[in-house]
Amino acid sequence: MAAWIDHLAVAPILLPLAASALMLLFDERRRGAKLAVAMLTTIALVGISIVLVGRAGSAAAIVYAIGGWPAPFGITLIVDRLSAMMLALASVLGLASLIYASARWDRGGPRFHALFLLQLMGLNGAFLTGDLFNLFVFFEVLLAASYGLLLHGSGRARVSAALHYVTINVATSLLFLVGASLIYGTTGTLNIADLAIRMPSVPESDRMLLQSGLAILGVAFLIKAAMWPVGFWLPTTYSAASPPVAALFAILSKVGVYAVLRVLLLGRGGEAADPASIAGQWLQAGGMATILFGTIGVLASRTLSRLAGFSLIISSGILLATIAGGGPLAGALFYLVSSTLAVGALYLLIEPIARNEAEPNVAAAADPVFEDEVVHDPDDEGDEVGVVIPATLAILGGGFLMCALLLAGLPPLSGFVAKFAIIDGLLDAQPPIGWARWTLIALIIVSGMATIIAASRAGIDLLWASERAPRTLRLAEAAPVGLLLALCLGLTVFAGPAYVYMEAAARALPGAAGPPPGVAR
Amino acid sequence: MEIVLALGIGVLTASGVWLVLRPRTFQVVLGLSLMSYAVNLFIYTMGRLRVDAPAIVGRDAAPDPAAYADPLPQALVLTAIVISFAMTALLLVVLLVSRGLTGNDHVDGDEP
Amino acid sequence: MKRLLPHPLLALGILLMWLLLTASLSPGQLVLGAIVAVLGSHAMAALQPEDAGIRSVRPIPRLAAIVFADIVRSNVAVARIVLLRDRPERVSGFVRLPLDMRSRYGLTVLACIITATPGTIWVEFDRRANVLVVHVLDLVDPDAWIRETKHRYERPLMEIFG
Amino acid sequence: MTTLQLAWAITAAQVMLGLAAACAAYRLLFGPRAQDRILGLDTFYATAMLMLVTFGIQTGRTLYFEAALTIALVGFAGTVALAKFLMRGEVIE
Amino acid sequence: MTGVDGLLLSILVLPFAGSILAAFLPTAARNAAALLSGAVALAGLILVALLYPAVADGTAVRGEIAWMPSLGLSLVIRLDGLSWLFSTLVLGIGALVVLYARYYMSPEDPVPRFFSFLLAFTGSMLGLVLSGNLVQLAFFWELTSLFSFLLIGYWHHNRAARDSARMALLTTAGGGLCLFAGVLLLGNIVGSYDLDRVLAAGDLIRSSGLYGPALALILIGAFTKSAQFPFHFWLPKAMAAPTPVSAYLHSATMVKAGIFVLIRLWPVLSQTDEWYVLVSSAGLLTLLVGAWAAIFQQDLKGLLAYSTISHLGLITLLLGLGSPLAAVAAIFHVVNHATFKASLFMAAGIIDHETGTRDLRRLSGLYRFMPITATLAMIAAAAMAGVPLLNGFLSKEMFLSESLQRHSGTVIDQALPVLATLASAFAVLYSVRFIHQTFFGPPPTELARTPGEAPRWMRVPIEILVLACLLVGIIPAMTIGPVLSSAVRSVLGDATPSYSLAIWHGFTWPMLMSLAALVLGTIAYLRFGKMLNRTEGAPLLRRFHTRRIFDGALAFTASAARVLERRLGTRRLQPQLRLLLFVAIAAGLLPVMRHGYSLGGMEGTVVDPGFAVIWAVGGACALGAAWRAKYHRLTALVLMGGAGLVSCISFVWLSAPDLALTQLLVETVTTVLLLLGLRWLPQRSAALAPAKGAAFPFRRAVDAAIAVAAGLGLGLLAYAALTRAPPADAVSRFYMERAYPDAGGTNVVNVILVDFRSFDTLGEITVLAIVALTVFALLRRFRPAPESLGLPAQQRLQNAYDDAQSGREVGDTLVDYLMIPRVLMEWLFPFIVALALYLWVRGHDMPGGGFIAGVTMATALILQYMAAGTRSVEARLRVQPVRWIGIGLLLAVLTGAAALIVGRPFLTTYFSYLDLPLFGRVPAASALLFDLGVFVLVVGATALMLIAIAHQSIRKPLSRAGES
Amino acid sequence: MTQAPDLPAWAAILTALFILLGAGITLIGALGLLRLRTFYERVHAPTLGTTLGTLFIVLSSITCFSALQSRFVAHELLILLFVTVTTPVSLMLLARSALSRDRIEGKDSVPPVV
Ligand code: NA
Ligand code: NA
Repeated sequence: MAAWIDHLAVAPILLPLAASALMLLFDERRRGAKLAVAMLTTIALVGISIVLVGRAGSAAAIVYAIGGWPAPFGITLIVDRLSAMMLALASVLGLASLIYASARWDRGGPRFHALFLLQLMGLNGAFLTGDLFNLFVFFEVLLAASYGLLLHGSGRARVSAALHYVTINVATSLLFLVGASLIYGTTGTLNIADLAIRMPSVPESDRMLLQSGLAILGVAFLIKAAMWPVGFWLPTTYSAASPPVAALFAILSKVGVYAVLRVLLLGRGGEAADPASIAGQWLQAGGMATILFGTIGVLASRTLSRLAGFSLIISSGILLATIAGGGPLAGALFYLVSSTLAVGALYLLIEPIARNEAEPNVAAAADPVFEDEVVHDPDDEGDEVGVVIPATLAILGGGFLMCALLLAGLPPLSGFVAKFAIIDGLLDAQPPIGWARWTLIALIIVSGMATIIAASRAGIDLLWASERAPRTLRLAEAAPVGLLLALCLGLTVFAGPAYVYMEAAARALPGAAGPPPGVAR
Repeated sequence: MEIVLALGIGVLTASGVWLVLRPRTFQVVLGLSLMSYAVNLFIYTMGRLRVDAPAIVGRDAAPDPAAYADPLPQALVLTAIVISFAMTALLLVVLLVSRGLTGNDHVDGDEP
Repeated sequence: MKRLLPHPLLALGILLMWLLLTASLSPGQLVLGAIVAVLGSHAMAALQPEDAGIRSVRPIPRLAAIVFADIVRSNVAVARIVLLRDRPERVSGFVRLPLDMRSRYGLTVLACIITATPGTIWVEFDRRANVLVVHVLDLVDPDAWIRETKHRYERPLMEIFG
Repeated sequence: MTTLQLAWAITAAQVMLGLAAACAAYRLLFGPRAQDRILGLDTFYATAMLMLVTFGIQTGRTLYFEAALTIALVGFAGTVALAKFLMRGEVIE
Repeated sequence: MTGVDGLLLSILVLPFAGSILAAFLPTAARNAAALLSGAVALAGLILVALLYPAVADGTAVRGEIAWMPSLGLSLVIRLDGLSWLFSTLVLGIGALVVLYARYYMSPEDPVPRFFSFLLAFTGSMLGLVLSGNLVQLAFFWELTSLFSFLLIGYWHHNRAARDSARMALLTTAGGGLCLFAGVLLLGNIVGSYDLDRVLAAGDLIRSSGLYGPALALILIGAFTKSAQFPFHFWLPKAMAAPTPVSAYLHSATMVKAGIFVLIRLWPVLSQTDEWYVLVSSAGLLTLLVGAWAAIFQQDLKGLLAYSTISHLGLITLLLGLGSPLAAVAAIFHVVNHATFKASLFMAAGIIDHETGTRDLRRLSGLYRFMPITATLAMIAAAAMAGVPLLNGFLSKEMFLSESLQRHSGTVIDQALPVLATLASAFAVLYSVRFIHQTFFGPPPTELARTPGEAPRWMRVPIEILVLACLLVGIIPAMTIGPVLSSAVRSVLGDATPSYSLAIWHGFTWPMLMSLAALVLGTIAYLRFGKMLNRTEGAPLLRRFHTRRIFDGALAFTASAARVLERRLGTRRLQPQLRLLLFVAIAAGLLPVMRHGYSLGGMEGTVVDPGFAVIWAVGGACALGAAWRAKYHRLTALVLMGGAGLVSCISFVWLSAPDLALTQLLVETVTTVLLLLGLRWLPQRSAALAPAKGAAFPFRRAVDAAIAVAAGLGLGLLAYAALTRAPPADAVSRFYMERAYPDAGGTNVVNVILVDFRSFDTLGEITVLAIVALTVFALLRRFRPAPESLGLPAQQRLQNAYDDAQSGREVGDTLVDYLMIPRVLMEWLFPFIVALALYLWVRGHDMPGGGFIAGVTMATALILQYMAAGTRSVEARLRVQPVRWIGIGLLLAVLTGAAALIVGRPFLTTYFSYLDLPLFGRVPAASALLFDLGVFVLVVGATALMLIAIAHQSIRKPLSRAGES
Repeated sequence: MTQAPDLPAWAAILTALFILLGAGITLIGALGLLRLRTFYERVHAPTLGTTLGTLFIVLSSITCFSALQSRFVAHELLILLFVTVTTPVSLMLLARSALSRDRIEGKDSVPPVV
């Protein structure tokens, strides 16, 4: 049916799944081999996603019909510019986190590598799928894996955070189901591209149900995107997670935004007149409230990890408000990539900078649950493995500074370019520019200022005023931060081509022009 | 039948929501389970009600779709049941561990 | 043979179940059923159950007939108690039934019989004293009841299981 | 003619089973003690199983048989667990 | 890229390259770092010099590299007279500062880092002045803030350095954000960010409605950077930086960036009332406030800092006046101030270096110890005071002359001559004080060491700068003349006025004002000099403790933010869930309100009384569970089981046997699971409940309202859907038509699960696997609550009884209890296994399938565990659930992937009828294999979860394990 | 929904008879749950349904499907078999648990330990 490159569309899901399944056949004594498998898989994912980005940038989208069943009946995977870009983002972030974890965190509990790969699988699936219910399934996959990874290492903070996180997400999943089934009940399809076609022809009498479904579905997405007032879970959850996990989580909140882009904007395409725009106004207001709340939170943060969490909230808010307000989608995408990389790098830096005292050992039971596990804790290990690198403080300081600049939107890294692209786009509207846009621009700038205030306080306290010497930094901990920051630098230097790519990606989104790819009718 | 089912969904939902808003972890688990019952039925209703029309097709002639219960919502419910079972299990274990670590069964880990 | 098919009777039972389930006697289902039966008997073997040690099968039909009759009778009796105005003099209560039988399988069948029969239920058993406590819904004469039970059920069971 | 009468008989049977389920539900709801509720639930299960068989008869389909058989074979697991919990405070020791 | 492009680019690239290189030098490589930096600065200077001919006539040269062309953003390096002048200052003074710093910095400091920052700062400054694009200008602007932050905080072990670095950063970077916004507005007005196009669009800009906001934002940026009142406070604090940094940042570079932007945009922004009022009043205030405050400083560098503020105010004032001549004077004064102020800072650094103090009250009579430095400082200070024959005099004369012109007819015009003279007198006063207190008078006492001349090469930079002051002051036309002219032409273009740089214009009013200032200043020093030593802070300004205000503002921000965060957010779960549900209900309701709630016209099915009765029970169970869940968990659990069974029966009623079967099995397993969990949840009792607050009834009412609303909402939505005809062309038609012919199954639901939408199933079993692994991992480190550590009460009592009774052993009660059930449950095991296999095999055609089979199988296992206990079962059965999960997952994936081998999409099923001997015609579907994977995985995952919890009962807690 | 399969008269009559008998017995048993006074009395009630009640309904089903498919269909017997085995298990365990609880609470209506 298709060229080999088309089959590559399913690889980002298949590869980590198969690798993790394979790992389950071997017990925890094979940790080294598992790390190798995980590393190779993740590197392969980076490679594949780069190939897919290249393919998506140069040709029409791949519409991969799983099981050979044609859309809209079967489930399709769609590799267009946007999904390929998200794949690349996820895999790069994954690679960085995994390298970091290999320094010591992967020994914080059993089955880390399998969970890690399954997390990537869930993310990739959510980005690729062209089917609404399949999106739900992959949401669940990535959530389930995120529960596992959040709890990795156990301890009171993580468990308490996980209790909230799981509860909220289980409730959210129910909303997703209600919304998706209402949409099926009124349109008779689950294929997202098909929905775009069918929505306009839904009879007036069924509009109420359809819109209600879309709205409830939207709430589910917005909870995942941590919009105010349904996003309070994010900072607490992410700051409880172990650093490599939190870094990977940086992209999790973006999945909600991604879903808004893919699905919720369909409503705009379908209902050209007022309703979507009223929903859009709510979304925009919510987005701006989110920025404001994130800004307040950033200023209120006492720890770096909460600061990072609220930075994610700010970025969600900026993305939502921009998207909803008809702002520049390409700028939003550029910002999405940049802020995700930045927060990811920041989460990786937090632990070496603000090293907490070793957590109390929570291993309370002496016997293994099953024979196939090895009972040992990361704290028991001989600590000094891996290459220790000099000039720790300078590296940490430099890294932190760059993260702060990225988040505040200051030069020279991509955060500046991203905010420029967004504000420029917001100003680009037909005059007169409405008050909402002015407010948004002001909020973007104010949030940047708040980030400088908070980050400078935290950075100075931890890096300049700290009496104690920082923990020895291992190459495996520094390298991934370097990788992520280098990407941000690259994004600045090659902002032109990157932006052109994202503009093309944005043009292909629903509501932009014509039906999206993925339906053969 | 429709009104009965709708009422049933409503009562299950209301009970579930009430429990989900309670402060004790076990209440929340039960609440989410009740809510998921309601949602499963709700998904099912999106295929509309069919009495005596299971989705088993004959082998010989092409089936008349109107004669069968819509199979798709049923398949979705099956997936949803499995996932909600998994999540119930997870939430239960998390609450057990939380109970052990925090010393109480309040959802926030401490009495307000 | 024992290695290949650890519990032949059980395997036969499973094969029978398979054939009933598939409602088919086609060769294909026979083969499939046989495979399942072998798998099932191996699953049982893994649990290492005590050997049933059946000594004689002759009393079985008679016992079955007695049990069936008792069940039907008890059904009627209990139905009367439920439906009709309850006699005030009816007493229900616990009966201690000292047993002679030691076979676990015999006891198991006895438990099933007593409990499946409406009006009596196996409540407690002391392995060391070999005493059984039964709750009887309509207890007229405990001693007579004990005698009857031992005679009607325990003896044939001891013949079967030893 | 007989079909109609059979239909009425089946419906009557279902109504009776429904009432039986309601009786079980009474114990399930009002106890008064945990063992009563568990007994109610167990009876509820058994009644539901019988109701499934009547559905099979009513529709002439064998579809409902598996569900009934499954209740017959594994439906008691819940009751066993509940009873054991009452007795021992622990389901698996 | 042309040759000029290359030259321009290398001017910009060199310092950054040097910075990176310096960063990698070893800590001790002081000379290497200094040499590198000096070389970079000199090379840059040469490059700039080479380009002078190209810009001498006031035109600009541009080099352009595409950056984000689709947003009209290019990297434009644009060199004209003004930027040439600034580049020369940046690089020239930069080179001198490098030389000075080589001797100033202590070998103990990590000097390469210092030079690295310095070079990066130089590069940023160059990028700023060479920007041919407004966004690029903002870009480098923020970079200067950033590197100045690093330079000021260089001695970060010192608290003052840290705090002032942060203050400088927040002020200037915040201003930078405003500037950024301002230039974006400007670009929006013009339609381009390109400087040439912006500069050509003056009329358009001034007439735009956005002019006001743009101007305000840009001015905030410029004023913060150039320390204009009231944003001046950060500059004196920044004196905590190493002196070379002060000499560089506060003479030629950092603070001049704001001035640069004002000059750069002068042609398009000035000539309006807003500009005049805002800029000139800010400049005037700053001029006076800075000079006044400088008089009262006791710290050498503090005096210089306030003097800098004052001079920056002077320049700003000149620019604000809006006349071309004033602009010329401003540009001229930029150069002059840079030279004399840099040299004065360096001199102050030498004094500090040699005496160990910068306190004017402790310094005295240093002339005799360091005559050369003293002489140099005196000349530079004279330039600062505006003494004739020095460069400062010339530009100040121009200023005074401008102050006499009419500009707007406002009060500023009237007062300006007097105020200008007054400010000049202040300048004379603090300059005299600076020189006299330091170099004259008796020899200093109580100094740590005996001061002496600084090293030869440390003085060279000062000598060069002082020489420049003299040369410009004496022969301006031959030295600064052409350069100034090209700079002025590049800004004013055709509006360039005629001006003369002669040192003597006769006895004019400005001359007289200058003289008056000199006399007044000197007299004032003689009269009040002693008194000044006794003051702390400047009168009138004393109450403005800028640091305290700034810190207070920050602290207030933080604490206000914390209060707001608590008010607008929460960390507790219940409010979060309340909000979540509220938002969801509102979202679902809004469309209904807009479109109106309506029922469809489809005829409903007749209500079956049995169904209604069943649901009455189900509803009662649900409500009962909600009612009892707090203190009667077991009851609630049983009631929930009832509700579950009702929904299960409903599925049967409504023709969904697969659902019923699945729901039933899951129900059973869930009950066991929750019971397993209940073991670890100690009993709750109403008697022990904590006291409830006053808000308790209100919260309950709110919760009840939300619950009712949610129930009503979902019920009404369901009812609305049920009364409507289904969509005509729903995709499910395809499934029913194709299930048998194309996928070989008659149970359409199962065919969807294992074929049409098998991808969902793959995801679903992955979820199950993940959750099982997570549960397992979590329970590995499970620590039960203290109350649950021991045996449950029932077991304790039963054990005690067994123990007390002769002839019984502990555990007999359990053995007796389970003896009979155990036999039955064991013998049921193979039958349940057979049933499971049957359900799996037939799933494709009839209700059943891998999941149902798997749960059935798992239930069989659990029954064994309940009957025989964990240890006993595991002694006989090798249970390896994790491996089962892996095998199942792999099986499902590989079945799906097999299609790839033949080039078909993932999960394409293979299906055909095979004619086998004995079997006859049988369907062979790869879906069956996929379903086997599901089966195996579900068994593994379900067992893993249940057994992992069950295992907790037999695990020894660490405390007990340690004791034994 | 009042519907039924199209059966020959003899089968229809038998089916109807069996099903009514089975359901009736089951209902009586369930009524016992309401009417009997103590738990130990009530625990006897469900066995009506699980013995004769099930038997008759299974017979009804066998008759019906045998007539429908014109051959002897007996898989329903499995239901009867398994119900006969599993019901005692749950009832025995439940009764013993109740006994244990009552003893712990010191109820004098239950026999003391052996
Ligand atoms: Na009985
Ligand atoms: Na004893």
